[in-house]
Amino acid sequence: MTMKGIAAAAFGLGLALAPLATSTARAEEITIGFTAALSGDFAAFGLNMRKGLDLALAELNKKGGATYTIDAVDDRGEAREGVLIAQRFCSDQKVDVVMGYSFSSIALAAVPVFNDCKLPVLASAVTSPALSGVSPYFRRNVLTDAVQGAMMGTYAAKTLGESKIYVLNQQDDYGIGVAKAFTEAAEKAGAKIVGSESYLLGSKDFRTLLTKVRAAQPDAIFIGGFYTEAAKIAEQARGLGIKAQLLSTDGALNVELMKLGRGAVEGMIVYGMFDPSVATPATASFLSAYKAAFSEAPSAWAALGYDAGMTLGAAVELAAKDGPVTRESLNTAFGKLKDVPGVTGPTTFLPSGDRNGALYFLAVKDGTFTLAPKQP
Amino acid sequence: MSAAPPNPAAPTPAILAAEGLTVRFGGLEAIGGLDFAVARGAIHGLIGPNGAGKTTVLNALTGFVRPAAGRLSFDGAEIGGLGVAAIARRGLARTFQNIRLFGAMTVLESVLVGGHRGFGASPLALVLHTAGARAAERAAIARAGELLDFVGLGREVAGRVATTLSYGHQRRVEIARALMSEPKLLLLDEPLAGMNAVEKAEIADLVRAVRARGVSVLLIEHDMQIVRALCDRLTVLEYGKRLADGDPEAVLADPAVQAAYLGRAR
Amino acid sequence: MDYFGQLLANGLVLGAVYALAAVAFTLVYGVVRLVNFAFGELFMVGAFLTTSLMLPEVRLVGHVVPMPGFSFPVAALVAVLLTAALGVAVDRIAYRPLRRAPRLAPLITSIAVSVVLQSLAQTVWGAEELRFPEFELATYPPVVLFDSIYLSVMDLVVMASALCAMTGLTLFVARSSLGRAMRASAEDQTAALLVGVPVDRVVAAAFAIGSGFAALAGVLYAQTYGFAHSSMGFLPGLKALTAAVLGGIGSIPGAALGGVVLGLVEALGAGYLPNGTAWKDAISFVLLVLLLYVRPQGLLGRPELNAAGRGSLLGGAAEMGGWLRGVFAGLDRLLAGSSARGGAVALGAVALAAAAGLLVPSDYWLRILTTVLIYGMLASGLNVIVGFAGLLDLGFVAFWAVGSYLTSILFVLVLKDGFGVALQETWWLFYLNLPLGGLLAAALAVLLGTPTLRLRGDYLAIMTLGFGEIVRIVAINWVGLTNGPMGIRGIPAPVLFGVPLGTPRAQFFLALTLAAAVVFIVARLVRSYVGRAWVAIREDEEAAEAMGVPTARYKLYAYAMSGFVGGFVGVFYAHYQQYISPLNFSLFENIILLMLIVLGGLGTFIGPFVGAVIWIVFLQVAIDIPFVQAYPETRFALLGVILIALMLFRPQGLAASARVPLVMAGAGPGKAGRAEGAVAGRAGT
Amino acid sequence: MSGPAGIGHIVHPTAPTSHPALPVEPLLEVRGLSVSYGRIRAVEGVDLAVEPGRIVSLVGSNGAGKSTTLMAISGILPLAAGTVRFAGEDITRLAPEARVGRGIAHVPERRRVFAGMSVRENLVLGGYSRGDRAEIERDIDTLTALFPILGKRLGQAAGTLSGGEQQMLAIARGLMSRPSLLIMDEPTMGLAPQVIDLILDTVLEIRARGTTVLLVEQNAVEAMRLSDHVYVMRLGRIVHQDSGSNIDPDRVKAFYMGAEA
Repeated sequence: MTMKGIAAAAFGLGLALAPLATSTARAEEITIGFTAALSGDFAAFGLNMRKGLDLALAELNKKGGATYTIDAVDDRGEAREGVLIAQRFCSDQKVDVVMGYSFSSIALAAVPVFNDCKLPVLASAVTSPALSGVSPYFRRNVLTDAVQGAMMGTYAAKTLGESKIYVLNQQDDYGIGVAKAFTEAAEKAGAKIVGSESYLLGSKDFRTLLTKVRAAQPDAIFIGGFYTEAAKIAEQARGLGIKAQLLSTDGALNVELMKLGRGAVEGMIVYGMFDPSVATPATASFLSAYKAAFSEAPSAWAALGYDAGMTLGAAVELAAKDGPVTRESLNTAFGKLKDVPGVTGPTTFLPSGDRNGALYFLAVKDGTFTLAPKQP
Repeated sequence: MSAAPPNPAAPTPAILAAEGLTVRFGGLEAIGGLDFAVARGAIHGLIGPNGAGKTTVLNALTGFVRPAAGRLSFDGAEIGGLGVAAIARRGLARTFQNIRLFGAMTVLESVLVGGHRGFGASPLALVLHTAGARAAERAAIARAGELLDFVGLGREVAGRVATTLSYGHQRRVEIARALMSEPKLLLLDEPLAGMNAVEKAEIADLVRAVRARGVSVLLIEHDMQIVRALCDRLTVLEYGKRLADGDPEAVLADPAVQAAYLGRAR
Repeated sequence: MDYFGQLLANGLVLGAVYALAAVAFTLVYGVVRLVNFAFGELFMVGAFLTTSLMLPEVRLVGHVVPMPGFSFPVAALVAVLLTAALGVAVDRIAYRPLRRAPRLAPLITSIAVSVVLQSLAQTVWGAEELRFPEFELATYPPVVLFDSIYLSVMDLVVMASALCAMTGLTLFVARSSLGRAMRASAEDQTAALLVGVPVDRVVAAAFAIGSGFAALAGVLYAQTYGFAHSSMGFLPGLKALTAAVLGGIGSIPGAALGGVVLGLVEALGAGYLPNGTAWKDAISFVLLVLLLYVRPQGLLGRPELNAAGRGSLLGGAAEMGGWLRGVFAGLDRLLAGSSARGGAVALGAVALAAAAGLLVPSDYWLRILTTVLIYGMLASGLNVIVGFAGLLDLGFVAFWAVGSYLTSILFVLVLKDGFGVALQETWWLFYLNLPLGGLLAAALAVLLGTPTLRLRGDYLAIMTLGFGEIVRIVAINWVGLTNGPMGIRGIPAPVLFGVPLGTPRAQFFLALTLAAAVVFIVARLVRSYVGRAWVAIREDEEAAEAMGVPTARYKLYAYAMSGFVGGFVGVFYAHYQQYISPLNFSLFENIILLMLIVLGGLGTFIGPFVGAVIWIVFLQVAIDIPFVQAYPETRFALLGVILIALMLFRPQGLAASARVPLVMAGAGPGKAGRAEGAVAGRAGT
Repeated sequence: MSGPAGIGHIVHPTAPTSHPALPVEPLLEVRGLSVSYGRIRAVEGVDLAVEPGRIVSLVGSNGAGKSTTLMAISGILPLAAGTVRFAGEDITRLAPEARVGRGIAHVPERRRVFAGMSVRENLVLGGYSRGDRAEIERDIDTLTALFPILGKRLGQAAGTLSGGEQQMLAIARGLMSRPSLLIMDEPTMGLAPQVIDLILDTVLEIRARGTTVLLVEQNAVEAMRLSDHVYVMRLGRIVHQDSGSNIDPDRVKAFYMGAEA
C-alpha cells in the first residue's frame, strides 16, 4: 500500500462524504492501538482490516478536526500475545482506543486487562458469543456468530427450502458457534441435518471429509468457516462429483473466495454485513477509493475496518463536544452512538457491546457476490 | 600390604567365574565357550592379540552384551541375565579402553557418580537439605577426597573439569570413580594405553594398591612388561577362545602365546 | 465399497505428496544426521515459484511484476531447480559451519531458517493465498472409476510424477556414481573420504536433491489444493518428517512406504472415525508413537541410527568463530565466576529482579517481565530433561497444558459453572492446585516417558513431538472436557487471604516468587546425586550405567521433574492470563522453549532466563521499529536471522559458561557452596 | 596412472632391497608429524620416508600411534605440526579425496567396507576418483582374478562376507584407484591363520605389481620378514628403524612382550 494512494483515495472519499461532516471538532490527537494477526498463517484478515481502517483514518484526517494515528501491533495469532499487547496499549497513555482483533481467543485473553485500565475497544472481526457483555469497555461492529448462524439456518430451511443439510465447521470458537446456531435454527425450521463434521483451521485436504458427505447425499452443505477452506471444500466437492447447494458464512464473504475457488464456488450462498453490489453512494466511493489505494477489491473485513474507523470518528466528535476526549468519554460516546452510517449498514451498539444490524444474503454469480435471488 | 601375592594355586574361592561363556554378533562367534576364573584378591590378566575378544569378554561380564550361552557368577551369585547397572551395584566396577569420563563434570562430580549407589535421600529430603541428605553428601565428598589422594591426584584437582586433565590423570580419575562404588572386583580395560614408562609404573603401583585395599582386579593389558610384573595369573585369548591360562612367566614363555602375538613364521 | 475405494484413492494422492517430501528428510538425515525442519519451507518456496512462473504477472512486495507465464511442466522444472539451489545455499551458510557443533545447534538453526524463509515469503508474496493458475490438464473432467471413485487427471499426474521421481531417485542412488557416493557417505564418512569421495560435495548434492524433492512435493500439493501460501509447508513438512520416521529415516523405500502408509491411515481414519477429520492429525501421531514403541527404527530403518544420537547434546567441539572467542571471553569469565558462588548470585538476581519490579513504572514492562519469568520458568522445566538429562523433548507443552487445564476446569467449569461457587471463596484452591497440577503433569510425564526409554536422539524428539500434538488435539476436540477451541475464560486472578493479586505488579511478584521456587527446587535436585546421575546420562549413558546408575529410572525422574515444573507453571499461567485455549499450547511454543534454552545455554540455571529475556524483549522492542510497523512479518524474519547468527557464532549458548556445580551446596565442612573448596584443601590452581 | 595393464603397469626394474644404499627420491616423505586429540598428543614428531616400489612397515604395540599416523597421512586427521610430501609435492593441506586422486589409497583398520552395498559397488566406489568407466570394469576383472573369492560374490552385500573376505575387498577397493602408494592398516587383525597367510601373500603380490606399500602390522614377525624397511613406534614416536633384513627381531619382540629392560 502506498501512502500517496491512500491520500488520493481519501481525498475523493472526503468529497463524497463531505455533506456528512460537521466542522466543530477540537484539534484532538487520537491514537489508535491496532492489533490483529498481521503476520503468520492468518495475516490476511488482519491486514484487510488494517487497510480499511487506514482508508477511514486518512479520510478523517483529511477532514480536519481530530487527527488520528495508528500504533499497530502484530499478535501473529498467538494467544500469549493477548495480555502483553493489551497491557502495552493500557500503559501507553497516548492510546485512546483499541481496534482490530482477528481471533476471539486473543480478545478474550486481553479483555480483563482492558477492563482494568478502562480502555475502550472496538473490534471488527471477532464474533464469539463469549464476548457478549464481557466488559463495558468492549464493543464490536460485527454480529455474533450465534445471531448470524441462526439467521442463515432459518434462511436455508425456510427461504431456500433445503431439506437435507450436511453441516461442516472449522474446529474453533467461530466455526463451532455458527454451526451450532445454524443447526438449531435450521432444524427448528424443518430441515434435517444429515450429518455434521468439523475440520481444523488451515486444513487443505477435504476429500475424505467430502467422501463422507457424499455418502449422506445431502441437498445442501453448510460450511461454517473461512473463505480459504470454503474455496477448497467447494473445489474438492466438485472434483468428487458432489452437486449439493453450498452455503457458507461471512467468513467466506471475501473476494479471495472467487480467486481461490473459481468455478467451483459459483452459486455458493453466503451471508454478511457488507455487500459490494449494493450501490449506495457511500459503498461506491468506498469501492473506488479502496481500489485506488490498494489496487484490489475490498473484502468484508476491510469494509468492517473502514466502518469501525468511521464509527470512531463519530464517537470522537460526540465526545469532543463535552470537553477533551478521554478514554472514558470516548467509551461513553460509543454507547450513545446511533445509526452511524457505513458501508456495512448503520452502526448502533447494544448494551452488551454487540452491534445491532442486518444481514445480506449473497450468492456468487459470474465470479462476483450479488444479492441472492431469494431473500427472506 | 602383603608383598607376596596370594598363591594362585591355593584353592581361594573365585570372586568371578565364567563357564562356557559364548558371545555372538550376528552369525559371528566372538567368544566361544570360554572358561576362566578370577581368584579373590588376585590381579588377573586377560591378554591376547588385537581382536581376540578381550573387551568383548569384559562387556559380557558387565552386562553390556548379552552372552549367547554360558554361566557367569560373581561373588557367589549368578549375574548372567542382569543389566549393567544391576551388575555394577553388586560390586563389579570397570574402566573403559577409551577413557569415558563425563564431559562437563568436574573431577569431584565424576568421582561422586561412581558412588551413586550409596545415596538414597528422597527428592523431598534433597530439596529441604535435611541433615541426613547433607551428611550423606558430606561423607561421600570426604571419601571422594580420600580416593583422589589414593589415586595420586590429590584433592586440588577436585574442581577441574575432568576432561581437561592430562591423559594419565584422566585415567586416575576413572579409577577413582570406579573405586568410589566400593567394588569387590575392578575391571581395567587397557589402563596403561598411551602412557609413558614412568606413568605406566605409577599406574602399576596404583593397581597394586587397589588390590591391597582388598579389591580384586581383572586387567586387560598389552604391555607385557607390566603384565609380567603385575599379574598373579594370566588368561590368554585368541580368536575368542582360551589359548593359555596360568602363571604369567610360564604363559608368556609359551611358544603358542608368543606366536599369537608376534605371528607365526610361515 | 465405493466409499472405501474413494478413501483409498484420496489416501494415495496425499501419500504420494508425503512420500516425496519424506525423501528430502530421509536423504539429508542419512548423510549428515540432521533433521532439517526447513524442508517444509522449501516445499512452500517450490509451490510459490511454480505458481508465480505460470502467471502472466504477480504482485511481489506490493508491486505488480510481469512473469514469464510458463507452462506447468516448465515452471515446475525451473522452480524445482531454483529450490534445489536454495537448499544448497542454506546448507552452505547455515549448516555446514555447524557440522562439528553440539547436536542441537543445527537443529535450532534449521528451525530459524524456517522462520526466516516463511517470513520472507510472506513479505514477498503477501498474506493472502496465491491461487494456483488453471492450465489445460487441470480442466479435464475427473476420471470416474467403478462409477463412484473420482480422481482428477491431475491426481493421476501427481501419483505418476511421484512414482517416476521415486523410481528415478532409487535408480540414481543405486546406479549412478554420485548415488553410490551418497550411500557410502551415509554408511561411513571416513571410509568414503578414504576412497576419494568428496563428502562435502556429496552432502551438497543430498541437499540439492532433497530440496528438489521437497519443492516437487510442494508443486504437486499446490496444484492439488489450488494455492500457494507462506505457511503451507509447516504441517506437510511435519507429516513428511513423520512419514520418514515411520518408514525408517535414512531409507528411501522407507520414505515412500511411510508416506503412503501415512496418507492411507489419515484418509481411512478420517473416513471411518466419528468426526474423523478433526482428529486426523492425532491419528497419524498415534500411529507414529505406537510404531516407534514396537519398532524404534521404523518400518525399513536400520536400528543403529537410533543409537546415532548417543552422546551429549552439548558435546562436540565448540571451537567456533575463533576471533569471536575474545568477545565472549569476558562474559565467560564473569559467568564462570558467578557459577562458583551460586547461592549469592541467585540471591542477587532475585534482589535485582525485585528492584526492577518495584522501580519499573510501566505496567506494560511489568507484564513483559512477568512473561519473561513465565517463559524462563517453563524453559527451566524443559531444561531438566533436555539440558541436564540430555533427552530431546518436543512434547513439553503438554505438561504446561495439563496444569493450565486442571486449574481452569476445576475453577470455572466445575466450581463456578457446575456448582455455582463464588470463586473468591475458593482462592486457596489456587495454591493447592500449583503442586497438584505439577503432580498430575509429572504423572503424565512418566506415562509418556516410559515408552520413549528405548529411543535416543532424534527419534526421541519425534516421538515426544507426537505426544505433544496428541495432547493439543485432544484439548481442541474433547469439547466436553476442555471447552475445546472456545477455551476457558473467567479464570480468577490469584488472591491471597482476601488480597487480590491481579495487578501487573502483584502478578510480577507472584511470578518472581514462583520462579525463585522453581529454580530453587530444580537447583537442589540438580546439585545432588540426582543431578549428577542426569548429567552422567547426558554425557555418557553407558558409562553412567556402568557406575551403577539405573539410567531408565533416572530418565523417568527427569521427565517427572520436567513435567512437574510444566504443570506447576501452567496453573499460574492460567490464572495470570485468566483465559486459556488450545492455541496457547502449540508445537511452536515448544520449539520456542527449546530455542530459549539452547540460546541461553543448555544445562545452566540462568540460561533459560537469558533466552527468555532475549526472545520476549526483542519481540516487544521490535514492534516499535518503523520498518516492522510497515512490514509486520519482518519482525520474525529478523529474529530468525539473529538466532542463526547466534547459533553460528555461539552454538553452545550465550551463558554456557555459567556451569552448574553438581555438588550439594554447604555439604562440605567449610562455607556454604564451597564443596569443592572443602575437598581441595588450600591448594588453589 | 592409467594404462591398459591395470595395477600392474608400473614396472620397477629391480627389487629395491638389493640396493639399500641407492639414493632414491622417496615417494612419501613425512617430517615432524604430530597429531593431537584435543589436549592429548597422540603422535609426536614422526619422520618417515617410503621409497617407491617398497614395502615399509610401521610396527609397535597397541596405542603406539600407528593408525593415527596413517590417518594423518591420508588427510583424515588434521596435523598439529609437520609436513607430508608425496611424489615431490607438498600435500599437507590437501583434502583427503584429493590425496586419493594423487595416488594414495588407504585400506583402513577393521576394513570399513560399505556393508550395505554389494561387493561390486564397493569396488566401483574404490575407483571414484577416476573418470574412466570402461577401465573400471577392466580393473574389477583384474582384481577378481587376484581375489577369486570376490569374483564369486560380486553381487553380495559386503556386510555378509567373512572377515577375511572383507579384508580382501577392502584391499581391492583401495587398489581400484590405481594408487602408487597403498596404505594398509592392520590387514590381518582378527583373521584366521590361513587367511593371514593369504593376505600377506597378497601384499607381496601388490608390491610385485609395482605398487608401493606402507603397512601397519601387529604381526611383527611377518612384518619384518615382508618389509624392505621397518619403523618401530612406541608412545607416539619412532623409537627404532632399520631395513627389514637388518632389524633385530629381539628388540622388536622386547617392545612387544615387555621383556626389554
